[in-house]
Amino acid sequence: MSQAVFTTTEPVIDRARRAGRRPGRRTDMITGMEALDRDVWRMTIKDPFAAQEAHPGSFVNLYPADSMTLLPRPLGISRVLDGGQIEVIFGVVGKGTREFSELRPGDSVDLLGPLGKGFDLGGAAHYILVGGGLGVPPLIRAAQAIRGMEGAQSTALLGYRNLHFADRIVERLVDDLRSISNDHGDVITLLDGVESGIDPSNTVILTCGPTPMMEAVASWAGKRSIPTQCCMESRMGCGYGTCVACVVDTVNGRLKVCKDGPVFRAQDLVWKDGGR
Amino acid sequence: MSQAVFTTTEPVIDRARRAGRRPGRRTDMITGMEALDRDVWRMTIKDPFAAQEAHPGSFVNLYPADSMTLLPRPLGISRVLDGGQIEVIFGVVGKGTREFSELRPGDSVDLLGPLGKGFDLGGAAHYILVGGGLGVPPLIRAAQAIRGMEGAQSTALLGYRNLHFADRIVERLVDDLRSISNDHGDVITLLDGVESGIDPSNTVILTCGPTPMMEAVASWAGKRSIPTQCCMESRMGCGYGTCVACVVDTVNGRLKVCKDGPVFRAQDLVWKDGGR
Amino acid sequence: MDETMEKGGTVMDGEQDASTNQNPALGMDPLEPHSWKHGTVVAGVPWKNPVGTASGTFNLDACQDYYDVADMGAIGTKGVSPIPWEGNPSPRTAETPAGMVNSVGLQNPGVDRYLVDELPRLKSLGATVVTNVAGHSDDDYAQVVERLADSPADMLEINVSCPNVSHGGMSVGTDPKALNRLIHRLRGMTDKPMVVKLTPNVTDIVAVAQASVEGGADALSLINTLVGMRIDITTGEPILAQETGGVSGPCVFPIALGFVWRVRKALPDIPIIGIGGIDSGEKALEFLYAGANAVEVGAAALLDPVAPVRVARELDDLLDSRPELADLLAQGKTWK
Amino acid sequence: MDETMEKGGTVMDGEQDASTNQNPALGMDPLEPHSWKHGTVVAGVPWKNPVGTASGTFNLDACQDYYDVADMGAIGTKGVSPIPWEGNPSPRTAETPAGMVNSVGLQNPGVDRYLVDELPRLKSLGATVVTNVAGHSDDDYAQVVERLADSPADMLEINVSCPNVSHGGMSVGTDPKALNRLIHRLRGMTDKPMVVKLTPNVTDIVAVAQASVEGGADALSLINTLVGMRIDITTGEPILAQETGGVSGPCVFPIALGFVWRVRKALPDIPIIGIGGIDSGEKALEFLYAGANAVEVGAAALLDPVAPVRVARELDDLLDSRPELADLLAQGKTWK
Ligand SMILES: Cc1cc2nc3c(=O)[nH]c(=O)nc-3n(C[C@H](O)[C@H](O)[C@H](O)COP(=O)(O)OP(=O)(O)OC[C@H]3O[C@@H](n4cnc5c(N)ncnc54)[C@H](O)[C@@H]3O)c2cc1C
Ligand SMILES: Cc1cc2nc3c(=O)[nH]c(=O)nc-3n(C[C@H](O)[C@H](O)[C@H](O)COP(=O)(O)OP(=O)(O)OC[C@H]3O[C@@H](n4cnc5c(N)ncnc54)[C@H](O)[C@@H]3O)c2cc1C
Ligand SMILES: Cc1cc2nc3c(=O)[nH]c(=O)nc-3n(C[C@H](O)[C@H](O)[C@H](O)COP(=O)(O)O)c2cc1C
Ligand SMILES: Cc1cc2nc3c(=O)[nH]c(=O)nc-3n(C[C@H](O)[C@H](O)[C@H](O)COP(=O)(O)O)c2cc1C
Ligand code: FES
Ligand code: FES
Repeated sequence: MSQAVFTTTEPVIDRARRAGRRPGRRTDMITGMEALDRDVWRMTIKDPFAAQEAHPGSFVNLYPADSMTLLPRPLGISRVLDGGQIEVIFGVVGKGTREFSELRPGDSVDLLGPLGKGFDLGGAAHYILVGGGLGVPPLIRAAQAIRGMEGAQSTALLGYRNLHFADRIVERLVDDLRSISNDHGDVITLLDGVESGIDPSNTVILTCGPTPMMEAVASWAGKRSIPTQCCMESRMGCGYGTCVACVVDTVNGRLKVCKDGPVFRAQDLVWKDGGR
Repeated sequence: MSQAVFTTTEPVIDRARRAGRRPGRRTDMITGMEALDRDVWRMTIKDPFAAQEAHPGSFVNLYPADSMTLLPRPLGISRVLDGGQIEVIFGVVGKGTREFSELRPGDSVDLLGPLGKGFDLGGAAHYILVGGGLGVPPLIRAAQAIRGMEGAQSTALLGYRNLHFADRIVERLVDDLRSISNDHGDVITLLDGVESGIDPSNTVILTCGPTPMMEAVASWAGKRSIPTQCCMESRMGCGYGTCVACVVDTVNGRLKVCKDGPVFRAQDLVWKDGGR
Repeated sequence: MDETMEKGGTVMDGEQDASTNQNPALGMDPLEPHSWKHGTVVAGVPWKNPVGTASGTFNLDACQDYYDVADMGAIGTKGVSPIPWEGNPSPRTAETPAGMVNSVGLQNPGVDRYLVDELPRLKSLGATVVTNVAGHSDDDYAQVVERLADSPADMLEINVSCPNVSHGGMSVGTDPKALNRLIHRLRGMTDKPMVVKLTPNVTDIVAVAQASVEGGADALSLINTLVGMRIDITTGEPILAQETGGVSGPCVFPIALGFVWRVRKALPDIPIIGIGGIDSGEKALEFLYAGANAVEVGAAALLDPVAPVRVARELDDLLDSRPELADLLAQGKTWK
Repeated sequence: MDETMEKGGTVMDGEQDASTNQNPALGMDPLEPHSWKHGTVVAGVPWKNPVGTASGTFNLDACQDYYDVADMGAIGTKGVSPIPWEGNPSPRTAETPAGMVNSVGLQNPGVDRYLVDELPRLKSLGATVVTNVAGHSDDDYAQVVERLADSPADMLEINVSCPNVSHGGMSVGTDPKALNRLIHRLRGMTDKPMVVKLTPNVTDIVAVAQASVEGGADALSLINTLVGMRIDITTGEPILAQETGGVSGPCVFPIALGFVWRVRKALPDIPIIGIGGIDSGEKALEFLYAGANAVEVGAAALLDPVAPVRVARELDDLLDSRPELADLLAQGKTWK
């Protein structure tokens, strides 16, 4: 189970489409690897299907090669690049991400996706992207999409532990970028800083980061009646909706992060239990 | 557990020796790979310790990299080569050997050894090496050793299923080589063919191959009072004597193939139960 | 000496164990149309191949994106309870060496929704359906079976083995007397073939198997998950909110196989569905040689959506060279 | 928000799980002399570190080639019986996903040889010795314990959990009443700290744990192996001559951890040695957080002779940053 049956991307994608299906797990080629920070990596992968189908907020499952670690590692798609490539940005937190960090261009990695229901980008509005640390990647894809929307405006407010590893990528995609490190404050500091320039009736907040951060953002936005969408995280068994392992508590019951989400409207979330 | 803690050969060997110990499992470099037949491979590995300590009949444990397959794959050392290298010759029979067959020079493989108590090469005599298929490799190392013994003579009698994959290597190491394929006969046919030239009082048979073959050889030799040593095979848990998984039945009780053997005197073996 | 001339024992079949598949030229394509060559019969119900999906690892909306559900021998669906259950809090899963542990706790929308949303769709897609029945009490099970008695479900699977619910679930499945009573009661309520799904968390599997059969079970399925857990060493706390959960995946394979083997030895005639760690046609085949009539694929489907179809295809090809076994299965019989 | 600013959860310790060790610069060298920083106490017996060798996976002649046995917290030795036992026929082992199954069947030269050949040598090398006691009957156990009562063994471990012997072994370990009677009898025969080694092949581990403690056990060790098997698909026959055997290795880790957790919850004070699938300091640490006083390394030692010392070193370093846990262990207490 450590490697998919299919070792080239195109055939499985083609065959799946011919059969009227989505392609299952497949083995893709890594086209780029770059360290953005100590233990934060940017990886690009050739997968035309994922590149074509990725919405802002979509993620892919990557699978470690070793059989001791079989479960999927969900990673947000941070950008879609030319030539059928997707980009992910990940931190090394455990065995799987450590293994990924040791891969190099030309190596292969197993992938499933794109997965999940992404951000709902209704139309022209002022989008405020509020990200924390490794929650930034899905917001980059959102920035990429918003940039192509006529009349839309974007502000990115990013909080980091140390190095501002994503700023270089984000700054080219948004109208305004402000970022902050832990020792200087957090994203609420940044929100307070831009509040005066915001028209709540025309603003949408998209946020992704640690659950307590998103809860604070949702509470800040709630008080100001700014609609907010949260990109949630949960331990997953499958990532494609079959096992019900990844639920968050919502006002509509326990919903799957991987298929009903990962993006949920802030007002639908019940923070207490989902926050673990 | 799929990869050893030590990834270079020399340091672990040095450190072990400094501590007065044998080196444990280590990661070695593959220096050569060659297909000898469909699904029979010759691999050379750099491991100065194994090269120095290998006796005729010694084997090494090789370990597949994937964690689904943790157990050692015992393989006889077929030759010791210059530059601290050992050679193994193996057939692809399952997952582990398939994985090994896909390795290439420059790749690494985990190894423990050399292991086992080898052939007892007393001195000048006429050694008849009777091998069957993938039982030939340990006999090659024996031929290598006998070749350096003054006054010793060697005859190799090899039975193969199809291609005579080891002849090219063996012919340079023995005085006489005869080999046969299944459809023309077996090693007993070959033994009958050389019988007239044998002086039982000065002859030693060394045999390695499928158990039924070795039993037939032992019986042939027993009738002629020719001392015979058999290199046995058994499923192993550890390969270094700690688990008692690998026993054969002998007149002295159940003994470990990996540490008391793999070579046993034919007259000590109890064939019925050991033959499975 | 012909057959044994080459040292080395077991020679591999052309098929690969998926767990270390290194062979890009496998040729097997789960997305191409395929005519099944080797069927099986479980308690009188024909399966077009001996491979089903294991309960709780198949969700129609999720899986139909990836393969045709009519391609499976059977579709085992998630446990359904009399009313909707919300299951356990998150986190509900953690990784284990070559496996996983889950504490989903039978979250499901209830039997009524199942009868409207899922079952008719599955039947219209051509699936053979094994409906998994969950409960906190005998009455719960009875209510669900009653609702399913006239449904188009092909078989009912009574889940008395879930380690993730506090009442019912595993506690019934570990007590032969209680189990016998429950199955006997359910037996009176339906003519549908009834499979009892057993837990491995018992001292004496044969006793619970026998109690089920004597209670009126038409078949047995085993194993459900083994109790287990993981701890986060940065906090010292269990990873699962529920602390312990059920272990499944390749790691449980030899254990599951041993359970099927022991039940088959004790009960030569009862149909058995073998479950646990199956991720390849080869592993499925081991279960058939252990005496199963069919198998189900669970955790492997979580790691690759098409795994159940792939296993079925691989097995179909492996059975080509094993006509004695294939013939027995086709007749509803088992190996030895 | 400081602590949670970075997404991604658990941050790894410097240590690596051996199972996917990719870090050549690990730095830990099991062959270099080392002063142990964190000891433990099990039933009054001090161990210089919390890691021992698991019974049946340590053989002095084999292991002393590779490491200094005095480096281990304790050396658990192979089960000894009143007279020599020849064990089961070959094959005795088969591979399983991330594990193995064995049917050695307690082959051993008997307690008399053990007292002459192995124990004195181990003691003279400076090892803390846990002597594993095997039997086919209560009388067998009693005979061995009697012979060991005046020996230099530091602890006795009563193996009532071997699945590979037909009488005694696991059958005693699954029956709380019989177990209680046996332990009570043995208790009267020796003052040595007595550990009872439990089998996971039971419905209710707490019942057998409690029976042992009430019988007079000073400590519990768990788990022994889980019943399992493999089948050769080229023949349709079990690989093991004995058909079934005992599964161990990384695959059983979450299951073993769950057993220790449940016993610790039920019995807050009994010393526990956690065993099952430990192949790294991290996995050892999970057992300590689950409530074990110490752990033992089994199958991992088969795959690398120095694994037990490596695990001990890794754990010793991991405990540096966990003084609360280390202090409890040093006092003979456990987490929570
Ligand atoms: C929808 C989604 C999108 C994500 N996007 C990103 C991203 O763009 N960049 C990034 O760096 N991280 C992202 N994460 C978190 C990322 O999935 C984990 O950091 C990663 O799985 C850890 O794997 P590991 O093997 O290194 O850790 P281990 O601790 O060894 O993993 C063990 C198991 O726990 C799971 N796990 C551990 N931590 C987490 C976590 N925080 N969330 C979910 N599962 C976890 C793993 O998937 C695996 O199954 C995302 C998570 C989700 C759910
Ligand atoms: C002392 C000794 C020396 C050997 N020397 C050679 C040699 O020089 N060349 C060679 O080709 N083969 C040799 N063998 C056999 C070789 O070890 C097996 O072919 C190999 O282990 C099969 O591994 P696999 O992963 O391909 O098969 P799998 O069937 O996937 O292996 C599964 C498990 O069974 C074990 N196993 C399977 N077949 C055998 C077997 N025949 N003997 C022992 N264990 C087995 C494996 O080691 C592994 O633990 C030797 C065996 C022994 C005991
Ligand atoms: C996420 C998950 C959910 C499950 N839910 C159910 C269930 O609802 N009913 C049931 O009988 N078994 C359930 N099981 C058990 C599986 O059907 C199967 O018996 C077990 O996982 C062993 O098979 P595997 O190793 O192939 O996963 C579930 C297993 C998993 C992994
Ligand atoms: C080859 C082998 C032999 C064993 N022999 C014994 C034994 O003699 N006595 C005993 O109590 N346990 C014995 N065990 C069980 C181990 O001590 C241990 O409880 C079990 O293997 C689980 O630990 P592990 O996963 O680390 O191997 C044996 C295990 C193996 C693998
Ligand atoms: S992870 Fe399986 S349903 Fe979401
Ligand atoms: S294989 Fe372990 S003692 Fe021989």
